[in-house]
Amino acid sequence: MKKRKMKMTAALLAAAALLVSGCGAGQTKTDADVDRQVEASLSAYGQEAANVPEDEQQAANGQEAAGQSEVHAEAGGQEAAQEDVLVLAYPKDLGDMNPHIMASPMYAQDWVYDGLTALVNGEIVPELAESWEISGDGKQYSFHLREGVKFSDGSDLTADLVRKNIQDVIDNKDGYTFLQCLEEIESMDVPDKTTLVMHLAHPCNSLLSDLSFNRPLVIAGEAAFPESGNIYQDGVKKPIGTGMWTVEEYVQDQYTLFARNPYYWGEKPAFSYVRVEVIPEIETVVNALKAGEIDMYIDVNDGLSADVYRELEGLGFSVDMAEGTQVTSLSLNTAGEILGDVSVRQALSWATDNTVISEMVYGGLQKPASSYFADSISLAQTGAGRYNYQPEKAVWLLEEAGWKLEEGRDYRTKNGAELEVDMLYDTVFKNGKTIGLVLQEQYKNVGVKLNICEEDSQIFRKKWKEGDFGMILYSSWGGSYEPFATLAAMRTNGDKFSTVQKGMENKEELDQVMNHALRETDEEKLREDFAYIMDSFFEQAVYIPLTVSSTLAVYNSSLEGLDLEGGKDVMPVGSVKRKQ
Amino acid sequence: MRGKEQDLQQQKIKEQTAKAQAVIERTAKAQAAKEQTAKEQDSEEIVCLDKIKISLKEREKRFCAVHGVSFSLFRGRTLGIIGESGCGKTLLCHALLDLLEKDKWEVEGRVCWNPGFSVRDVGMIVQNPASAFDPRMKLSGHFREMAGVLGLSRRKITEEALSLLYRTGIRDPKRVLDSYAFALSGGMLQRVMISLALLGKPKLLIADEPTTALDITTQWEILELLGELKQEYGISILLVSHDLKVIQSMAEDICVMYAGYVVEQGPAEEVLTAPLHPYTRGLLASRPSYSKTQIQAMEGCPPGIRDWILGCPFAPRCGYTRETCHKDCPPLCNWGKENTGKVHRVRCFLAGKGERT
Amino acid sequence: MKNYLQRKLLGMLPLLFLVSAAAFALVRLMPGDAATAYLNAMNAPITEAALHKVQKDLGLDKPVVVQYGIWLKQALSLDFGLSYMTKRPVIDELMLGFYYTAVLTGSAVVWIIVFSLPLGIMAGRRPGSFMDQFIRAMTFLGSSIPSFWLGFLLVEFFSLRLKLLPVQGAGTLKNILLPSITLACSYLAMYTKMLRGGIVEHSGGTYVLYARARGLKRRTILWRHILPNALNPVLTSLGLSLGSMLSGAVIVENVFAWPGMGRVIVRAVAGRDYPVIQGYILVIAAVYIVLNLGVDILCAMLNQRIFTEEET
Amino acid sequence: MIHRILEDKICRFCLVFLLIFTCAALFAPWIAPNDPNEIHYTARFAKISWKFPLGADYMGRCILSRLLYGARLSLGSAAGITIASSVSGTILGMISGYLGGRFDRIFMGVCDAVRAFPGMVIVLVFVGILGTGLLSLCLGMMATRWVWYTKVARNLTRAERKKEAVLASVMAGSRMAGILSHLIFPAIRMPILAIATLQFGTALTALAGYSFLGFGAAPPSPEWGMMIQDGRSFISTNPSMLFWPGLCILMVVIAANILGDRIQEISEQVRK
Repeated sequence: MKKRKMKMTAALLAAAALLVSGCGAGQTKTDADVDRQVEASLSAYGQEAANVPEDEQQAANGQEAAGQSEVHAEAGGQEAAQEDVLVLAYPKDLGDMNPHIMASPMYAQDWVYDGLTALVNGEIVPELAESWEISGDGKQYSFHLREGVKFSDGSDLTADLVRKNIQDVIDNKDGYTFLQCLEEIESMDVPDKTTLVMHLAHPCNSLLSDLSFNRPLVIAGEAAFPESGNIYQDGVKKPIGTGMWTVEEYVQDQYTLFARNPYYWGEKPAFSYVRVEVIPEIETVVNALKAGEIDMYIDVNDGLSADVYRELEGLGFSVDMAEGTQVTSLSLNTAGEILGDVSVRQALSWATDNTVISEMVYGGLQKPASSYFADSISLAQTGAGRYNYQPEKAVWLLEEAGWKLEEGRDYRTKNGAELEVDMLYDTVFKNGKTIGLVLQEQYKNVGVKLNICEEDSQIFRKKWKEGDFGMILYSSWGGSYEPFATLAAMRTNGDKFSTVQKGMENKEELDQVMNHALRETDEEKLREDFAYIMDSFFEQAVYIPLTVSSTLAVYNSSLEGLDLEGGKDVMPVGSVKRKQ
Repeated sequence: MRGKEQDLQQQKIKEQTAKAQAVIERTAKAQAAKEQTAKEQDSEEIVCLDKIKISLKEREKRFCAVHGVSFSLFRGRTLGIIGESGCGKTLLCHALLDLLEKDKWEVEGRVCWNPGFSVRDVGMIVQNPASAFDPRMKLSGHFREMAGVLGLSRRKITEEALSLLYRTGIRDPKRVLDSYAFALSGGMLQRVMISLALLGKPKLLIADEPTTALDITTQWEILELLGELKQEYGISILLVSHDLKVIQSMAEDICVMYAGYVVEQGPAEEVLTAPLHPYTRGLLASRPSYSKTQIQAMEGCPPGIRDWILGCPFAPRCGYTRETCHKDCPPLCNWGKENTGKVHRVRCFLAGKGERT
Repeated sequence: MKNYLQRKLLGMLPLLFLVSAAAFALVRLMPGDAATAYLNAMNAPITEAALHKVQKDLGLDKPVVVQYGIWLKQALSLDFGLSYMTKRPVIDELMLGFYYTAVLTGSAVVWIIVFSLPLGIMAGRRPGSFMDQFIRAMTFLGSSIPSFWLGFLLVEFFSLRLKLLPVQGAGTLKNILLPSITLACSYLAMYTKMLRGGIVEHSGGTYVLYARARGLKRRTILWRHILPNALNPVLTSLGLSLGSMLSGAVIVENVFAWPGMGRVIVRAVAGRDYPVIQGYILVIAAVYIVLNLGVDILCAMLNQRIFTEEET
Repeated sequence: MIHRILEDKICRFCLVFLLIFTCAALFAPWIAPNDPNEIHYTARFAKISWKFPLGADYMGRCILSRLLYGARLSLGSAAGITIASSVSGTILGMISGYLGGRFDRIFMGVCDAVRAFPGMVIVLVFVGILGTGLLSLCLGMMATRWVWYTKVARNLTRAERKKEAVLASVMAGSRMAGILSHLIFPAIRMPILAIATLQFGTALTALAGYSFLGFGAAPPSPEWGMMIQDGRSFISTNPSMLFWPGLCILMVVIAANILGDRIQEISEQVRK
């Protein structure tokens, strides 16, 4: 007996030794690797912030100097100031941070780059442009840039640079058919260092809002431009912007460390570092929150379910919620072979009860939506009626359309073909599945079969572009994209939005009206246009509005100062600080 | 080419005949030696087995494989155990060294070592040497690992090994030590095993079928070797074999086993010249020899371990049975002329009456 | 020895060739042509001109065989082209993940050794004993638990309840523990069983008996004779397992947000990122083949017989 | 040989166990208390009750009913994969082993190549080609699994090939098919059966794993792996959603493993 014990212990000891040695090796390697990553990332995004000419430091006011010294201090090791790092999570990797392409996560582009204007509470406010005049005929805009704005590498913001950036986007405008201003801008000239004048072909209602997007019309520093001067094509050299944060350290697929931009023109953030962990699965994010590995999660992708939100709230996490301007809705493929029939579309509209979705999926956190555009978009608030939940009408319409329910079958058929519709949604839209389940139930009641198709973002966009779907579930752009950019995108040969409307009988006329609306300066006429647009959307049941999205945030109760209202930033962590 | 081969063939044959010749002479010598040793009555006893009874455990059941065998081994003498395979010879050896797994075998009776002797003084040689060595360990390793057991330094061991190997007729001990078991011939390995056994300076050498797996010529060489070693180191040998010739050439005492019973036991010359038990006779009769014109083989085969034996185990194959033979098992009773000190035992009701009927 | 190695190495080449061809073909079977995929990934509008340009750039206008040739030639210099999705060289993408996956697999193997060795021995020493039965039951349990399920339970218990180990991420020793254990668990049973079988089998061998006859202690016999022999098959199949682990770690990586190859490949497949998929298949296959070659050689070194047989 | 399996206590136990699950799957429509996909808005996370014997999930769907119907998908497809790959693999292996020579060598090379492929990716590639869904999963898994049978069958066949009986009938000029089916197959079926049983277990787990990764059956079909994935968010609030499907998989796989293991032992005993 004793003997065996001895043997066992011996064996286990040996084993333990093995393990330690093994993992030890792994461990050291890991570190080495991380270092390598860091170097790589730093060489990629070389941080000039640390070595700025002396005089400029003098010039910078006390606060800035403080930030400066911090950068110096922290450059060595961030571990020293763990307190000073705010840890967030985001499902996707940072990517190449190209300011003129919509590939990198929006929050990051918003943090690092600024546009000329910004949108706060539905109002266009100055950002890099302090003020602007619009000529009477609305064809000439002259912007006056903010004084003394510096990029994170210390270089100055000049009107030339602004023009260079905008020109780069204009040169590649094929990708941005939803930016009407790119069409209209004929020329730009720079009378002086801080003034930029744009000459337009026609008046452009969307110009100011287009400029407020956090991509692609944002201003990158000189250091960002490759030799060719074409960021869009040849990629960004260094992500240098005027934004609140700068990319300090980036390890692909693991995390990004943002450092406070010492030259930021606005109010400095309280934290000097923000660390964004890449965590693809929402469940893991929640666990990480519970385990205190991340301080805060701001849910911009509608990934957090109401149940979990409530659970975390119950566990003593601080939570915050702001009703957004995005509307989650179904776009029915008017060119599809089944949904091409308007009565089927109307039937589906009648059969959809979005209050249930608001309750079941979002636990009341998101209100049912009334139209494709959020209520805050006053222009879109026309008399257009709405479909409320009346399944019997749906049944009647379907019967009329010849979709009969045979004995012993769950779903309607029309000369042999089953009445089934594919619902397509992006895989990051985690609640899409639940919504799908609810809709499946509701449509089953009227004899329509719904297939839930989750697709990766790439494929999702592809299918959307090619019109290869029954209905699409997504949240409208909201913010300053509404209404004009969306209209622009809905036009034929516009962005993927247009494919949905291909089958509308009055599509040509609709296009004309939209184009008109984009240029019409007269308030009254504009409203008429919108009335027409919204009515035809309604009559032909192109969109089924579901809920008005709301941004959720869950964070450690030791933090305070998060302000989701206003929706200027995608992830407004600037004001967040630790409680004293 | 062909011619060469034939030459080789003939040469081989010559060699063999020469060997055989030598062997015959040697056996004669051995005979003489035997008489010589037989003279000295008071050779000391090493170990004595007392009514060893080995039975196979199967849950509650017990199957007796060896029935109360007892014999003694004397210094410098060779005891030959002969019997068909499966008659319990090997078991006996293992019991002697107590190698039997306790949870499989049940051993009754005593193995009593006389003062000054112990299991440590026993070397063992097993049959088919090829499988007796660890395939992934060099032979030198096998020697070296004895260091722990014998309490000698590795260098010492190696030196010993080399000399022993040389002694046992291996001309290039270094190479052998440095090679793996599967690289050597059976004869070689047997020699290696012998020297490995001798390493511990044993007083008793248990040779369990030492020659079975070898071809005929090497067999004789090995036996020769054993004989010499015996002379040289004065060790006694427990030679186990199913081959009468082998026993005959070596043993001074013979113990004939059948189906786990000792059926006849006694000095070699008596047992071989005047066998008492019909089985022994059978064996002798079935042995080939120059004089014989034809060999009579025995019919039938020995009972298996699980077969229930009533009466004399040999009865079914015996030529001269009476009904008693089938009823109860005859005891192992002394026999033989009192003038020689050697007792001659036999397990038969009609011991020696064989010729009469 | 030398010619043995040569034969092994030569035997490897056609294998790799086959694999590469298959990898190329497989991915070509994917629906939708690469050019559009590329443009989609670029998030650029799909126009005829653009398509033609891309096809020229990616050499998609050439006949398939030529494409394969070019691809293979580049692949030999570890150049699998650019990832459609991230625009980074595929090899970088892969190596990034590969390193972490390798660490994970490596530590899993360590666990396997750590557990299966003592367990196997304990079970094999006394076959049929209570210990044996018990270990057997345990290993069966371990090998049958779905890895993700186990992962959840471990996280819930160690990370959230006890707050001992991190939930996600990589880098520190603590991070490795849970994933590697989860990964190892399903392989434990197999190896414990194998080892047990080997020990039982070899304990009955003549040379063990003979060793005991020579008066060697049971323990010495176990460690010096039985174990080395019993470990031989274990080693061989460890090579096989390593390969399957490398690719099988995907689920575990998903559960623990481990930045390994699994994440890369799942993303790539979901986004039809052909170059990455091809590269991945080729890299894994190559690693697998090389690993097994290594194991073969190792075994051969431990077991001289192979060579002698080769020579004769 | 089969009777030896049936005689064995352990085997019998496992078989009965698996049989129960199979029946549950077959008779799901009659056993299940509710429609597996019907949403009860009021019954979200319902506790165990007569209406919901194992409670209800986050959409108020009866977990038991989903498990029962899920058994059809999970067990069915796992069995399908196993049977298909074992049959094809065995036949190929036997032929290759029987013919031997160059063909055998080349074919084995191919097998090694297939084996060298990362099984995971093959499945994912199939998913990429055919779109997500159980079918593409199954095909993808078959595409790599047959190799294991081939190897074993081939080696065993080569061993059998040398036996007198086979040689004799070859001499007698009987057809390959005949020899394979009448002489060789009976001799090698036990090990194959053992592997198949073990593979059934792994197939089940693997399937669950893939649907867990989101490549499996489309919602709302109650595939076990997907049920686990659904339950993932609620592990701490409503563990039962995660627990029950996991338990089902675990039990079936254990039964399969033990059975396969036992069969292996028996076949070894028989060979001795």
